[in-house]
Amino acid sequence: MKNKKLEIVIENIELDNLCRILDKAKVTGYTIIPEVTGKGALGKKITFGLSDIIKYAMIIIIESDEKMIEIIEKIKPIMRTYSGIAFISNTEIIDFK
Amino acid sequence: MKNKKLEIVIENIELDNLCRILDKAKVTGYTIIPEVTGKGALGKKITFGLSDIIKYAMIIIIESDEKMIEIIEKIKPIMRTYSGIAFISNTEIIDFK
Amino acid sequence: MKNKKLEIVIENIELDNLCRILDKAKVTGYTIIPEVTGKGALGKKITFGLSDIIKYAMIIIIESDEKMIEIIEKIKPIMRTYSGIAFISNTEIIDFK
Amino acid sequence: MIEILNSSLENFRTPVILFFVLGFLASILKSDLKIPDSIAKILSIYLMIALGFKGGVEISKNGSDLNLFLSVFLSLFIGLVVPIVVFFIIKKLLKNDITNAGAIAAHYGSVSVVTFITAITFLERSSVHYEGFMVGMMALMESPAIFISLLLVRYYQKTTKNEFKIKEIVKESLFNGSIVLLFGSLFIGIISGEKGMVLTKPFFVDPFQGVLTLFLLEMGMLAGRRIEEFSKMGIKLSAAAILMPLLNGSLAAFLAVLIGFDTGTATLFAVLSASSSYIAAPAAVRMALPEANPSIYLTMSLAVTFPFNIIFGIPIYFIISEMLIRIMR
Amino acid sequence: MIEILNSSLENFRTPVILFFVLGFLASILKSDLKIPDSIAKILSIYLMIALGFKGGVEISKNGSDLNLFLSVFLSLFIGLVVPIVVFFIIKKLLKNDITNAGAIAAHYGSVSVVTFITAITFLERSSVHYEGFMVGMMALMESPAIFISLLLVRYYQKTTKNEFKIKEIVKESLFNGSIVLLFGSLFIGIISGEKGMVLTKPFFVDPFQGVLTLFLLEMGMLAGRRIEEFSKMGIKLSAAAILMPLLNGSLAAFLAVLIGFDTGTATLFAVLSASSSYIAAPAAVRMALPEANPSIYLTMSLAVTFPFNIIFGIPIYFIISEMLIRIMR
Amino acid sequence: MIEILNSSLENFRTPVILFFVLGFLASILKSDLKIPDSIAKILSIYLMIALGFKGGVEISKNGSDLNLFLSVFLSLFIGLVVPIVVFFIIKKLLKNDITNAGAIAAHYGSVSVVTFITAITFLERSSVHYEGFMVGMMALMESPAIFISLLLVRYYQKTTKNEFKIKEIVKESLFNGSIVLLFGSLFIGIISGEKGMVLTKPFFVDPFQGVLTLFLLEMGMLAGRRIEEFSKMGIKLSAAAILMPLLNGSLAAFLAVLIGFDTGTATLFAVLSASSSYIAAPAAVRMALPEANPSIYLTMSLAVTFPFNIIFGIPIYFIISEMLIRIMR
Ligand SMILES: Nc1ncnc2c1ncn2[C@@H]1O[C@H](COP(=O)(O)O)[C@@H](O)[C@H]1O
Ligand SMILES: Nc1ncnc2c1ncn2[C@@H]1O[C@H](COP(=O)(O)O)[C@@H](O)[C@H]1O
Ligand SMILES: Nc1ncnc2c1ncn2[C@@H]1O[C@H](COP(=O)(O)O)[C@@H](O)[C@H]1O
Ligand code: NA
Ligand code: NA
Ligand code: NA
Repeated sequence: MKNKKLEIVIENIELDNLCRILDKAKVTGYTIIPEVTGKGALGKKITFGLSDIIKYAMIIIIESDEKMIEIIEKIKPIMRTYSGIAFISNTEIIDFK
Repeated sequence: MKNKKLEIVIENIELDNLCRILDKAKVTGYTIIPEVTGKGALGKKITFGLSDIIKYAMIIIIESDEKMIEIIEKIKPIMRTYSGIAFISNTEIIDFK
Repeated sequence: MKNKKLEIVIENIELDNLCRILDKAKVTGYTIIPEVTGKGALGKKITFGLSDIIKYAMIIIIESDEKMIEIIEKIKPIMRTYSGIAFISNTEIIDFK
Repeated sequence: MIEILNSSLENFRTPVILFFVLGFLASILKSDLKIPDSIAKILSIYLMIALGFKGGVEISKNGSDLNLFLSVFLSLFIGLVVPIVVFFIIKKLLKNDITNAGAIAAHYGSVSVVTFITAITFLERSSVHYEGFMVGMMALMESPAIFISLLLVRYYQKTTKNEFKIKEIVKESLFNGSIVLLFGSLFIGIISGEKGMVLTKPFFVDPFQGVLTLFLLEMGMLAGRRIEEFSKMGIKLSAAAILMPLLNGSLAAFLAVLIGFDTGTATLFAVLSASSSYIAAPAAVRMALPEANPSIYLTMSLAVTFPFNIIFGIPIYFIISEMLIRIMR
Repeated sequence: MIEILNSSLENFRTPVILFFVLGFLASILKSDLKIPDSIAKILSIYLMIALGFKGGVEISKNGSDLNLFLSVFLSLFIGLVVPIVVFFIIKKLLKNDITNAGAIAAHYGSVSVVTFITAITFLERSSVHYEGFMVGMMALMESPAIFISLLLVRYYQKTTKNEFKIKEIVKESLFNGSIVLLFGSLFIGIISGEKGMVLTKPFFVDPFQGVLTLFLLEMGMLAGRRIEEFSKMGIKLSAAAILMPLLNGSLAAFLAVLIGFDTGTATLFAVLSASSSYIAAPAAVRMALPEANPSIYLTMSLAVTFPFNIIFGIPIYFIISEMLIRIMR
Repeated sequence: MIEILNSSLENFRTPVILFFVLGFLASILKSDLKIPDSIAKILSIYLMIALGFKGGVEISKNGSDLNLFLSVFLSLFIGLVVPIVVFFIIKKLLKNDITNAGAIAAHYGSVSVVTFITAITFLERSSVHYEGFMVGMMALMESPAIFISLLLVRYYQKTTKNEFKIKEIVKESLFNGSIVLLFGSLFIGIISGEKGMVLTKPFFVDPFQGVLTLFLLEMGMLAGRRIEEFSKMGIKLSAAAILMPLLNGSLAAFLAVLIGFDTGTATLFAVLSASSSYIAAPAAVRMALPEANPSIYLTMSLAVTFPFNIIFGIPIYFIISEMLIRIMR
């Protein structure tokens, strides 16, 4: 288990912003689950079909331990301001070569 | 890794029920991936667009170890009766303060 | 944590193929998140609504350690040829009996 | 007589039936053709609104009369008898277990909106008159059979483990989407009448046939996708999925003619009685009877009874009604 | 006068209003009825294209005149005054904090496309004339109030932490979907004129009323789903969500009549001024003022003001405009 | 001659083209305007059904004749020659590698349904006659070029690693959604004839132009979104994406006129030959030639050739056909 997996649930309106930060940090990749819903401190998310508000996405990032520390530092401002959660666990990328 | 991540795949028709149980158990939050499909003991899931039957959702819950034991106990009846699977792993919520 | 969780991000056009391989390998089950997007070595995925191309799916497989080694071996050719990533972590299936 | 047969044979050449067959074939040939779920859902919402609204406007023009009350009575009677008949056929004759018998009874006791709509267009194409309030009867017949079936299971199973679900099932059955849409549009049609119709006709009336055509393409694909499940069902249940509709349809046609309804209305009662639900009933049954096997009830209803009714059943019920009227009057 | 009241009362019997109510009830009764998100989105895209295109063709026929320039001026004036008025009502009178006041001001200063469309169909049903270029005015009024509101918050908060967002907000406001669609279709309507209209009329004009009906069913459900959030809002803000539109609408009607517009056009100015945004504004506000409470501004706009305007507001603004014209001319 | 030019220039003022441009601009301006995937899919399904059905009804009225057989022959000939020509242009002249040459050949050899539809509406607007069976020719030309291209790659690459895919590719190509829909609707149109048309005209015929308009808005956005990929493509391939259609189109027009077809039919052959696939071909190519670069073939086909054909190509092929007929007859 030599990689880290960071999973972020974030408001849709800030998704582009988050991706831009990840791109700038030159992460090797990320996967986006575009529509998730749920409940948290802000209460149950009553979706509102017509706009991107109250909608969430989930982003999954696999990186090395060191890179992950850098990423977490860089997404701090956005994660502090908007609604969401992030959690990290151990994983390992499979090498198919 | 001081938190637990519980992932549940459950029939859509019982999703509301499950959420109600989680709400009553006062979990701090959960994230729902509203449309997943797959295969299991009941065979491949041939989706049927017009109703919620044979549709599944995935719920992700991050909680402390103790709380998780309580949650698992409470969702037992529903998980036993309907089709689905649940699995748990170690994770850690990131504190952006 | 006596099970393994394998998560695969794969091109939609090869999803059926992958499932066929998993079925042949007689896995106990898998869960598919049908629409994910993201970024990787091939760059950002600009979705193209009209065809299944440049679309990705995520598959989650929970299995025992031994079975997982077999699975990884069998999906090698497909994972090597097409775009995608796979990563593995520890988990445990909850027994609700 | 010959013209009746002719107009029945015409049925095979209408785009509605042909697109259903196309969808079925596409599915069997494993074509990647796929109508998105969200589209299938909105098409069915559209069909229900259009149907209910038109029925309501019709009622607003004609008012209610004795026939309306007779048909409410007949509808409830059919909704009570059909699930009981089906339950015992499946349980006693075919020796299936109680939960599966109950599940199947719920499906065949309830109704299929699209089968009804296809019957309506069949009648209109042949210029056969029917009562405008029949849409209301369909809405009325959706839920009762589901309750009856669950009660039958409860009674024979003598267990109480699913007791707590009753409240949810009742709510689900009374306020489920199609009931709300059908009754709602019906009332709106009654209230807004001809004036409301003028405004919305180019959307809810004119393209109706075309939308139905598109929807049946999807229904054909759904039916075709279930074909693989056939083996799990067996030959007996497959036969039952054709014979029970014929039985239920004939019974209803007989009662309707007995009471005095015309050919068109009797045909519609037969169609409602013969048709089997594949939206409301599966959801309720999966909730209330999780032990029943979805592969069986969904495949019977969707892959056998629905195609049979759409293609052969409707003309047959029409011919039966016509013959009964000639004999009994 | 009586015929005005009559045609206003007629409003309650139109399918458009009745389906809104049906959606609202379905939502409150917790029916599982649900219109897929993708459908809600395409319906709103359709409505904007159809509206803009028709407006453009109208302009291509009539050309532009003094009235057009006067109304551009009036639109911008309303877009400037309304958010300021609302901001101080919420902040001073109702003692809410600055960010919430700014958030609400942005919503009530901007406009609701569907309220406008419903007003148009109200006028057309009553054969009341209005200026064809009003669609352009609506597009013009969408964004300015959002900027003004953010500036007000900035000024009173005296903090600079969200400074970096300004660029994004401007881009979001200028090139947001509804602006692009409304202005785009307007220009296309002007360029392609009657000839273009002939080609697309069976799609963009004839079914328009029906599509609006279906869309309002969805809007009813959206409004109904927010009802639970009422408690978080309080009685004062609920009252404000009805009284502010009446104030803003009357003000705009007065100014429009003063400048010399006819009843229909004055009604539309009133409706634009009274209506509150629930698509463009929430997205911009959530981005720029994350501390403001979405439960408050979305519920006020969607669950109170929108239904009020659709059902009661439009006839009221029409009566007010008519009366103002009788008094002031 | 002048009226031909005029009617060609008219093309730029039609809603269909203008909405395409609007979509393109919206995408470049990074507007958040987005048509949901499920809608894009159903619009394209609708267009194919409507097109095929109408073609079928047309054939049912006229029957088949020598022209039909000649055109089947011509279609297959074009489907064979075009991919070979394109393959060698890309490989020899532009020095690209074999897989990319094969991938591009598959795209340009196959056809674009929407380009064809736009050409049809161009001809109908100008009241130019064309053969009703041309829809069938389009369906016929979708797949062969894809096979030819894969065979070319196989032959030149002299490796066998993708051998096992052939079966899948054949299945994918023969039963892919658009083939099933086009041929299926064509047959249904032939079978149900005028009678079937009467029922579904308000849905499949009247709103057709409007639906096409909405679809081209989406196509514009799709094309615009690929603009960033331009740099990966290079100036040579961009030029090829315009010159190859001109070459292929002229060739087909010449052959069609030679055989004796009229201007409209020759124009449609030219359009089919010039147009490049962006649905069927990309999927098959991605499966069979994963080493080929999707950024190149998708961008050429969708962001260069498609807009070029829609806006300039169709009038050009029409003028070329008209001139060839004047010269050669
Ligand atoms: N404990 C948790 N477990 C899983 N997901 C969570 C948890 N807390 C928050 N979330 C997700 O994050 C979103 C925003 O949370 P909040 O900002 O706390 O309202 C929620 O809607 C959930 O989707
Ligand atoms: N071993 C597994 N790994 C991942 N997902 C599973 C597994 N087993 C079951 N599932 C998921 O749970 C659903 C229901 O499973 P079942 O009730 O066994 O048919 C399946 O359709 C899968 O989505
Ligand atoms: N480091 C990573 N973390 C998460 N997802 C990844 C990562 N790398 C690749 N992916 C996913 O795999 C897809 C294909 O990757 P690639 O073939 O490298 O372009 C991407 O679009 C992502 O969805
Ligand atoms: Na029935
Ligand atoms: Na306003
Ligand atoms: Na071509």
